[in-house]
Amino acid sequence: MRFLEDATVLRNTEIRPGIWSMWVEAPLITDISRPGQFVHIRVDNQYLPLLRRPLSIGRVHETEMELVWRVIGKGTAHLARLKSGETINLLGPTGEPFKIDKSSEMNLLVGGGLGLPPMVYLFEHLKEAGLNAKLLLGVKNEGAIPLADSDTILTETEVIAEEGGKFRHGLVTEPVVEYLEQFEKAGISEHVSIYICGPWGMIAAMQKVVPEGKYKITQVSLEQQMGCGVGVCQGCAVKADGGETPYRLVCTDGPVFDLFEVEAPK
Amino acid sequence: MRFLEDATVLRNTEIRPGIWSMWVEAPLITDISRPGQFVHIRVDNQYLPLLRRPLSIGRVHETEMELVWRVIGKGTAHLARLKSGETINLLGPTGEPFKIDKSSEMNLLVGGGLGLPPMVYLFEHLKEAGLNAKLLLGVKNEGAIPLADSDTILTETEVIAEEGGKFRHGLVTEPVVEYLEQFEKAGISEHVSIYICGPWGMIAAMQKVVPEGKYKITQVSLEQQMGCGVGVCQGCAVKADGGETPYRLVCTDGPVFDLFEVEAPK
Amino acid sequence: MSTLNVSLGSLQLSSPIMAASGCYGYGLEYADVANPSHLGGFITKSISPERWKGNPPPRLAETEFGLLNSIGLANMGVDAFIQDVLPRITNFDTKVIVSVACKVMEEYELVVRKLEEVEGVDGYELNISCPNVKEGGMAFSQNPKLTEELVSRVRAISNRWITAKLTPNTASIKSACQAAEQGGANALSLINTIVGMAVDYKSRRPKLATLTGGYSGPPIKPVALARVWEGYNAVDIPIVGIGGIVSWQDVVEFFIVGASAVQVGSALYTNPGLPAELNQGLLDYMKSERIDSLSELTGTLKTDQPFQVGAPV
Amino acid sequence: MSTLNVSLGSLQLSSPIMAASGCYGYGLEYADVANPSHLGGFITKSISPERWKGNPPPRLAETEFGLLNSIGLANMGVDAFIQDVLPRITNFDTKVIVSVACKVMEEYELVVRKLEEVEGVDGYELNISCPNVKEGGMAFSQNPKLTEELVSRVRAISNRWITAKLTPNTASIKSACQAAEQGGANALSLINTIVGMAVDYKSRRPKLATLTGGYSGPPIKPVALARVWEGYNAVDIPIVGIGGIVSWQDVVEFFIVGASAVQVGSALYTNPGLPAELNQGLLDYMKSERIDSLSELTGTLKTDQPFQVGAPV
Ligand SMILES: Cc1cc2nc3c(=O)[nH]c(=O)nc-3n(C[C@H](O)[C@H](O)[C@H](O)COP(=O)(O)OP(=O)(O)OC[C@H]3O[C@@H](n4cnc5c(N)ncnc54)[C@H](O)[C@@H]3O)c2cc1C
Ligand SMILES: Cc1cc2nc3c(=O)[nH]c(=O)nc-3n(C[C@H](O)[C@H](O)[C@H](O)COP(=O)(O)OP(=O)(O)OC[C@H]3O[C@@H](n4cnc5c(N)ncnc54)[C@H](O)[C@@H]3O)c2cc1C
Ligand SMILES: Cc1cc2nc3c(=O)[nH]c(=O)nc-3n(C[C@H](O)[C@H](O)[C@H](O)COP(=O)(O)O)c2cc1C
Ligand SMILES: Cc1cc2nc3c(=O)[nH]c(=O)nc-3n(C[C@H](O)[C@H](O)[C@H](O)COP(=O)(O)O)c2cc1C
Ligand code: FES
Ligand code: FES
Repeated sequence: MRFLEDATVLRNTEIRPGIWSMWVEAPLITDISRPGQFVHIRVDNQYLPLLRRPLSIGRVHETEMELVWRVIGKGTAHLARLKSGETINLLGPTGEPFKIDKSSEMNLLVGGGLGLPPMVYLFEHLKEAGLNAKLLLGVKNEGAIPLADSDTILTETEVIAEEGGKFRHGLVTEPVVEYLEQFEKAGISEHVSIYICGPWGMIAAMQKVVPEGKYKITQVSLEQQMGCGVGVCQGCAVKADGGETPYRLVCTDGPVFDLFEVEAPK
Repeated sequence: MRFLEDATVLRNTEIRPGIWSMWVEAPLITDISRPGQFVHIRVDNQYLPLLRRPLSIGRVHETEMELVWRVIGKGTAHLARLKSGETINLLGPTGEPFKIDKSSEMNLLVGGGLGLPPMVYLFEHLKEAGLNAKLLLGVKNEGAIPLADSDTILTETEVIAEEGGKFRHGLVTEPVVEYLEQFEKAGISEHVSIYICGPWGMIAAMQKVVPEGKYKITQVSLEQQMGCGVGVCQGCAVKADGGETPYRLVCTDGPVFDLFEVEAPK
Repeated sequence: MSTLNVSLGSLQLSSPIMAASGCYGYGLEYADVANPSHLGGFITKSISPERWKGNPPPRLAETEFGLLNSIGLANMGVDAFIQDVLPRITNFDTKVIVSVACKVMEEYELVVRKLEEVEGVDGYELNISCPNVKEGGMAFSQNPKLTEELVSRVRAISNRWITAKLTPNTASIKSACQAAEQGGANALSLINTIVGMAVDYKSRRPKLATLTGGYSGPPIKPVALARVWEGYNAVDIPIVGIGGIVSWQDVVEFFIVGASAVQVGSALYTNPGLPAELNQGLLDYMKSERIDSLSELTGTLKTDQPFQVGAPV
Repeated sequence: MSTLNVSLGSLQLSSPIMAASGCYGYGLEYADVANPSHLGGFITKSISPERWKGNPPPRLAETEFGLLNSIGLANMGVDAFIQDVLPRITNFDTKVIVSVACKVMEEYELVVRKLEEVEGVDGYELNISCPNVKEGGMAFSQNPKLTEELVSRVRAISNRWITAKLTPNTASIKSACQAAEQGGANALSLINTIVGMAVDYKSRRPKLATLTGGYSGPPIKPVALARVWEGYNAVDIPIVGIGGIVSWQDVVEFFIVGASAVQVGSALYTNPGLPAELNQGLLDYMKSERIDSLSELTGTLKTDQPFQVGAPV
């Protein structure tokens, strides 16, 4: 079930240089959306740019939904110009959500840069369901954190910054390895679920540090250039096992895949 | 001699529904411009629309120039969005100006709709030179007069409106015929110059009511889709006698042609 | 009373707007967000004898104003289509035209034979713009002889409505149009995508894994209009115009140069509600112009010029 | 030290940016608003044996994103060019390439013979994308045999630099490229305009008197890139890329797919200062990427894929 919904912009703020957070009112989509899904956004009514742009659904509060993005090109720049009260057409919720297992004793959520928003949605969702979760975020530096300083969730996020600063210095895989060791010691590894969203470099690193088959769920959310967003154009294929061909579609088979199914592009 | 000049918008006003008057500061171009010439305007820096748009030079006061246009499509709509202080790139002055003969005892200027602006420029120019001139304007109705109500020149303009209203009812050729009769009676016909700028319908009507060869100057200003504006692309051809082929270029041979050289498109 | 009904020879449509192959999937995907009944018909994703995996990613690249794709005809194959899809779309209030794309002629026959055995198919679009492996990757429709042979072989096994979809990547489309007509096509679909390419200047990588792909969207409309006009002047069968359509004005333009119906493609990704908008726009236009049937518009270009080959630069 | 110098075989340019034929007139028209020395060279408006009057108006139609033209090669003819123009442009600090367009082969020879007798011409661009009257309006370059014959006949009477300008309106440009190389061309100019058309839906009139015309501007860039890549893989002579260039990034893209220089066309009408902007942009880019000479970029597309014929839709 999907909707084409004209969402109303509630507020649109530049939370870090070049990073925007927009809350929209979208009752139809928020009503049925789940963490890991995305919306496919018509950024312009003149077909300029021609295509919609996919953004992960960030936090959802009742009928309101947050979208967080970095300005990259034409489409995301258009979005940054939207003002409160304007409407924007969303196609969604699209894609398969993260699998959630209520029996997981621990959920380890690992976001990289702009991969954080769906992790935040998942984190809040798990917390509401009374489940344990840790939220790790790897970024280059403070300016790349896709959360506002005033965001309460920032205090619950373990930020690891490549350039250090006031955060732990290094790569996000380092605390991941530490946590996995802890879980191992506590003998709960097979009751742990791991969720990842970030750039390919991070995904590849996670494929190395996370032993295959040991955890309950190991899922990763992927990005690919999209056309339709609903499985029509066959455009968003990625190399991934588990389908009837070597390729699977990010928009309908994904964006969430098993960490060990996917293969980084050359 | 032509310039590529970044002109500064001084004011930009909608003087009638859909008709705009913009004053720009363009010292280089105004310094050498003459009535009948035009500027070729870069309306957008993104090549959207791709081409420049030609507009006649309206009034010129020292370093300031007026452009008056009706919003037709993308290009003219872009121009209407310009705000004071913004700059706009002009290529000009382009085209051949009206021939002026100081010995003319009377100059009859006939504008049709948005053909008026160059006539106003010519009118002011002739007046400054101490020459006699009459300014006739044919329009559909009051809303189509390309002058503001507050424009002093409006009081000097004989407006003929197809739909009447508070103006003389009819077509602009009617007072033209009356004037030509007066000039005939006064025996000054051969010392009269006639200038025309308006739609093809009006030009064709003028070709019928004005006897060929009787007047000192009979000139008309034409429009044609333009590319370069400077004789490079050969795109703005119209059927007109007097050149080495049946075609002449509006941007460099014109926009001003002899009334009897030109042929209306089929 | 103005009506949107049009006829393409033996095929009657309740709207001149069809969905182009590859841009409406198998008909199910958009059904929850846009009612298929706004479409006169839709052309399925091109279907082949078996499941085709398609080209390696990336398969899409947006350009300044349009889209490049190198999907490689990824599709589920005719058997899965017949079993899993067809039963779920036959109740749709729109015509179902199955696009068929194969590598050799025998495969076209095979696919059509299988489809002949089932109900719910209103016609075929032979995608003969795709590379023909026997001819070193040249499209079938780049060779008039192959075009005629292919169409007539399919004609021999089906009485259903058949349209041939031709590539614009040729010097002149006239002979391919005439060959398809000769072979027994009921209509022509013009045009498929134009060969194009995009590179990322920073990484120096091609934006499509296959390097070149098919160019579609609003920037190809002028090319499509020229090809439809060329086709209209070459044959007597109706022409379905395709290429860059985003507005009802575009539709009217295609009719004026000779189309009897149109297909919307890439724009559907952005606006699945486009067919409904186009229908409304066309109806309003027809009323204001006192046009009863859109067929009155077909080929009404006001000119006494014949079609010219080549750009008279 | 980065330099903008490039060489196209025997022709040395101080900048890779040239002005395309038909978009810079005879070199004089833009000289007062933009210094010609920013150009490595310019190609004159195509010149024919006599003055040609060109096609009836309207000859230009702007489309949504590009331009259609049907100028019909209106030009002053070779004699007027030699007498009135050439003496006034020989002092320009840029190369002068004379574009030659004729209806039959003998005329190409005639025009080139006349130009061989005068100084100040740095080379020829044979516009063989224009309709060949003997062949019913097909472009010379749509026929490889004619292409080779034409180029070699001109080669026989001139030692000057020669480039052949080919039409993209063909299934594959490869054989025409190879034919021109075989005939003795020093370089290839790719591409000329694409056949296109526009109509006014209100009046139902064509926007060009000749109905179809040549499509140019930013929307044709993807098509041009594909053709340059195709040409680059087919021949060993340098390729001059043309089509839709408006930015230095576009220039870099053309180099990556195989160009050794480029021409800017329609964009000059809008921005006569473009060559200077492109030079500056390229120099900045070369510095930041530590590129000494643009020739290091030519054909550096990162791929192991061969060129594919046709759109792998
Ligand atoms: C399922 C999914 C969820 C996403 N969620 C987010 C998010 O929450 N926050 C965020 O900042 N970004 C997200 N992205 C990436 C985002 O879609 C791109 O950054 C955006 O499309 C860039 O568009 P543009 O016009 O600004 O850039 P341009 O460079 O102008 O884009 C050109 C083309 O490339 C495509 N493109 C560019 N980058 C990407 C990319 N990384 N993934 C897919 N297509 C791309 C664009 O859609 C467009 O068609 C997501 C992508 C996917 C597939
Ligand atoms: C020498 C000259 C002087 C002009 N002076 C004036 C003036 O003072 N005031 C005024 O209102 N208009 C004037 N025009 C007409 C004006 O240039 C057009 O109205 C304008 O270009 C329309 O552009 P658009 O983008 O708004 O319309 P669109 O419909 O989007 O234009 C599409 C294309 O058609 C061209 N075009 C459309 N109408 C005309 C036209 N009448 N003449 C030439 N090209 C056209 C545009 O330049 C563009 O390339 C003049 C035209 C010429 C040639
Ligand atoms: C992603 C994509 C996939 C396509 N797949 C097919 C296909 O399978 N078969 C086919 O005949 N045409 C296919 N096409 C071409 C379209 O049907 C249409 O001819 C083309 O896109 C031009 O129309 P447009 O400009 O409206 O998109 C595809 C186009 C796109 C963009
Ligand atoms: C108005 C116009 C006239 C042209 N005249 C010629 C010509 O005489 N000879 C020629 O070889 N190409 C001619 N061209 C084609 C250009 O040289 C160039 O190949 C084409 O415009 C593509 O480049 P662009 O997209 O940068 O404009 C002309 C193009 C335009 C727009
Ligand atoms: S985006 Fe079209 S199939 Fe995924
Ligand atoms: S506009 Fe280019 S020649 Fe007149």
